[in-house]
Amino acid sequence: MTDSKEKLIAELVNKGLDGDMDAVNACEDRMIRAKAKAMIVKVGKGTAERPPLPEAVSSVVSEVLPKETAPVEVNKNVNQKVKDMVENEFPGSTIDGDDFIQLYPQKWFEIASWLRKEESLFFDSLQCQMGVDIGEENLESRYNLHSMKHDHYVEIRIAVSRSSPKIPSVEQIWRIADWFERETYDMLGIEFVGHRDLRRILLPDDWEGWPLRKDYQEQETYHGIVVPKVKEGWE
Amino acid sequence: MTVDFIYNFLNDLLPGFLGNDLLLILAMLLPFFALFGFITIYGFGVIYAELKVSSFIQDKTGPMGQGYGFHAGKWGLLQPVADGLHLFFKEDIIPATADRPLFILAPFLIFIGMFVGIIAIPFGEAIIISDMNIGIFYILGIGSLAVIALILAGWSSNNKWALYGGMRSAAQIISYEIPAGLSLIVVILLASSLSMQEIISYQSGGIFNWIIFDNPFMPIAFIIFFISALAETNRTPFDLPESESELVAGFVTEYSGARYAFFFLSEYVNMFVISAVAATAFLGGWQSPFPNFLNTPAWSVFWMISKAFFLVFVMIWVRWTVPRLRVDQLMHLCWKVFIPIGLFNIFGVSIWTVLRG
Amino acid sequence: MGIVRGEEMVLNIGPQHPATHGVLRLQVKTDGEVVSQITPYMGYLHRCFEKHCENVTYEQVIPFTDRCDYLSSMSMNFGYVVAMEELMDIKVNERVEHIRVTMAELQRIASHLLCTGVFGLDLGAFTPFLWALRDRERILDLFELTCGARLLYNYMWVGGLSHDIPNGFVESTYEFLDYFEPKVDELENILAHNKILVERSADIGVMPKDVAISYGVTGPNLRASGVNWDLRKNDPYSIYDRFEFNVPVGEGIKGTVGDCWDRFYVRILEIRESVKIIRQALASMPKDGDVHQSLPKKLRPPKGSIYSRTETPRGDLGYYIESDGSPIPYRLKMRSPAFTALSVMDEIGAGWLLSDVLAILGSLDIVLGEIDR
Amino acid sequence: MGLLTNKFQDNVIVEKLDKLLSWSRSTSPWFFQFGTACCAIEMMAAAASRHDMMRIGAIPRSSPRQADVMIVAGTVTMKMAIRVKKLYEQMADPKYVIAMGSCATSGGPYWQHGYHVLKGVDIVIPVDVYVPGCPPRPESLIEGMLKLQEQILEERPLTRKMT
Repeated sequence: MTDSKEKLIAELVNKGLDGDMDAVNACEDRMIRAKAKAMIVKVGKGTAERPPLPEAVSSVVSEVLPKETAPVEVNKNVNQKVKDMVENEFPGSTIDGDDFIQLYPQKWFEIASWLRKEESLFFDSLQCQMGVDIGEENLESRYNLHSMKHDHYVEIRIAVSRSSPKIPSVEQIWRIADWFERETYDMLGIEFVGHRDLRRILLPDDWEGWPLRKDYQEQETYHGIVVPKVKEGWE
Repeated sequence: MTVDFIYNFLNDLLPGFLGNDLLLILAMLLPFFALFGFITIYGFGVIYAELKVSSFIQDKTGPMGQGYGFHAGKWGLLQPVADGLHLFFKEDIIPATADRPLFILAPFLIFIGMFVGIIAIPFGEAIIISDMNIGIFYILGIGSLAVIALILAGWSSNNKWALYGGMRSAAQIISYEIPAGLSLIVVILLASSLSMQEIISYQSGGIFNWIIFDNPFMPIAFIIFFISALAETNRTPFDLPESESELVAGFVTEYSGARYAFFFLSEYVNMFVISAVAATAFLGGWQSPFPNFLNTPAWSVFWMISKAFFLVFVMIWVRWTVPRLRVDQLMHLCWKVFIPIGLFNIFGVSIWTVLRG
Repeated sequence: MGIVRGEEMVLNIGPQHPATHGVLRLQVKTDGEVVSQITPYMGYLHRCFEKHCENVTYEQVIPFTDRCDYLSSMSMNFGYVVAMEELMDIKVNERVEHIRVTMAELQRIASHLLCTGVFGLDLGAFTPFLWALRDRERILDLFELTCGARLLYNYMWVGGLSHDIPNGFVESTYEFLDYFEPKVDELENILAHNKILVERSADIGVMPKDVAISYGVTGPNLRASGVNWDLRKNDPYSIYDRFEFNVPVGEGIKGTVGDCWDRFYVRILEIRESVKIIRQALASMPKDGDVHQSLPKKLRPPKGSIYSRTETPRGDLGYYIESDGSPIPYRLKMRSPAFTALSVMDEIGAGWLLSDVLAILGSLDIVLGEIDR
Repeated sequence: MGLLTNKFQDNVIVEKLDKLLSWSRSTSPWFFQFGTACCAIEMMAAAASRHDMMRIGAIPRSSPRQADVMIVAGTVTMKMAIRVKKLYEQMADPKYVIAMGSCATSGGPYWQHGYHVLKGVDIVIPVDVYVPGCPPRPESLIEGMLKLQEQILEERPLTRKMT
């Protein structure tokens, strides 16, 4: 709480010094207003340094001071629009697709952090991450992103080859991706580069094979226990 | 005292029939068997009561003796018998990694601790096995033996849950000895004796002479004592050492069969001992609530047992009603609430006694 | 001198433990009673739901969804049929919608009852748990009246229902609601305002807003953190937009917003809101309408994919269905709310005492069938 | 107990003692609170107010050491199978197992494609009573419990077995 207050004060002081005293006066909280004004006076006198502008606008600050950023579109499915924006920001990273965004895996981490931070998109919630065996020697990882603030969602697809399935991990951007990626690794064997704790999550550590690949063969025994049902005698 | 009485009685009855030493042993064994019988019957009764009371609180019927074959009798009255019997004939597991001697010692130690506590409890004017002049002190001291047994059980099981249970019980029981002791000191101040019988005779003459109604400080002392008693017997809301949803079964996690039965029974015996002390110290002991009414020796046993059973019932009632405290809240309650109030109580009662003369 | 630290002990809570709500293993590092790190291990109930979906037809998936979250089977069915109907562009008639909403809300009450009861059990209060189960039995009676099953219903089908509601169901439901409403107050009195329970759960395991969103926590857990987010309001499916109800949000009455007590209390408030919805749905239910009216002969959705979310008692349940035009799903992914709720365990649970960790776990209301699938 | 098991010639006293022992065992089958999946909810319901398994003497215990009956309530997976076996081994003799639900009896709905599901708990531990159903109703579980009681009552724990 105090942290966000300090950030707010720093922001107000900067605005005030730049001549925008209305923003300071418009502040609801008397304490913050008083502190900000006092600091402006101090900076003016030279007894205090100008506070550094808070860098990453955290969600807490953006609530207190709503910026004039309208959501991208009224339509909840903003795939086409977002795709153009991604292509603008990171040229050559998208592939043509219908109603989803198909990306090359190389720049996924940068794109993901941009999607998370960009004010007009603000995808703060990773709804679902899954892997699919799409055949043709390819595996695909799909991300359903959702913005709690603007209430819109997109779907992102990243295809990788079956022989070396490597995709940058986004678990540091959305914390839930940690477990989602572990599950996809567990089920399809897609390796997420940069994941800090990539282990099997559901199956035991010594399990063989990737069950959700279409060519999966059950193992015969696990620690001496027969895995497939022996059908003799009861069918 | 009672042993002497029995000895003299037997000596008069069978003069010179047995040798003096043999007679003495017989005189000692008789109360022992009586006590043992009492504990067994009490154990069956109170376990049945626990099952039934909890069931009625929870909107069900509890053991009804329904089942296959010769079932547990009408209303499931034989249920505790079956429970006990089947426990005694179960396999006795001593884990390979356990500390064997201590593991075996713990259940007996706790049972002995409870068992010898009863001998100082008066059931009537002459019905007491040993009327020591430091009776109340003796019971408190013997009761603390339980702590050692619980720590032994927790440690020797070589199980993390058991260890947690043992450590928690050590911290808890030792702490709650203090408020319990402080509230008994108030009683001793009034009765100016440590003997159980003298404390009871101080309260003779009806319900208004009971110590709990003696002065305004006494109800507080009683409440503190009772809550500390709950903690000392490991009952909810202080059942941290064997909290089922946290520590699986606490210090008894590794115990099976007869050893477990000893722990199980000793908890209930402990409840009875503590309730009997509370009844003696605050509720007039074996005295009838009305002066000169039903005050014969037989009735005095009835009054004592019914008073103690009422408190045991309240303990069961509380157990099935409230959630459990956390370990730091438990300590907070003891050291920061009960002990200051207890000390204040002693101060208050001392002044009261002085003023009253 | 600094603080003297003891050696850390690794403690495995589970897979068999009375407080893990099934077969979960929490590996905790403890220093005395203080827990410094929690690592959940699951998969002890991994029943290969997604593999099964790739091997059975679309209709046959429904019983498997039942078994995922066995405490709210109706809601799981509901989510699946909503997704399928969106994919296949099926409209069901009014009566079906009303029955579905009624069932889903009854199921929400049953699930929340069990959750609040088990939360009390985790804190050592045994009796409220049995009282909650007693009332839950009456809801199960209603379900049994309708479809013959107590726990796993297979009741909602794509394009309709397996059976119409029987005669007397509406009256029985009204009767149940009249019986039940005072019982909620009773449950609230014995649990929510109990001094010991408040001490044990207020200010414990606080989950701030941004943590909750980043971990994808949804449902009552998210609402307890002060985020007004309920798919029934924010992205209405079925006919939820027609009903009047509030979305209870954690207010930190006894402590901080987003603590265990809030998570627990939001559920009690939601029970009351569900009662409201059921009353409205029963009142406005059309008398006629065949529940099999728009049931397709064969389920063969067009090629394509859909991600659809519904609000179950535990939060946003997402189904991602990838269809290749055959009667068997190509890939079906369930995004389970309890999975995300459990992932936050280390973040909010570390640093508390051992007893608190189990209280926090209880307040998250997880179902292992749905986490492991 | 292990010392006395099946060590005695058949005579009147031994028979009476046998009856007493098997009566006490069948009358108080303490069951192990151990639910793995859906059936655990029905097991809870069976122990709760309406069905109340305590009527026939079944009391839940949470430590395997003190339990007599293990109710395997629900699907057992490969990962869990090893633990189930270990838990069974931790129980004290005499011990009994009830396989509750189709998953525990045969793998249930998961028998065909469930690569991670144990196809019947009897592969790892011996089962005394199978209770069918998916999930079995609480009444079925109680019926299974009564069947187990019947079975226990016929036992002769002390008498020497004819070979």
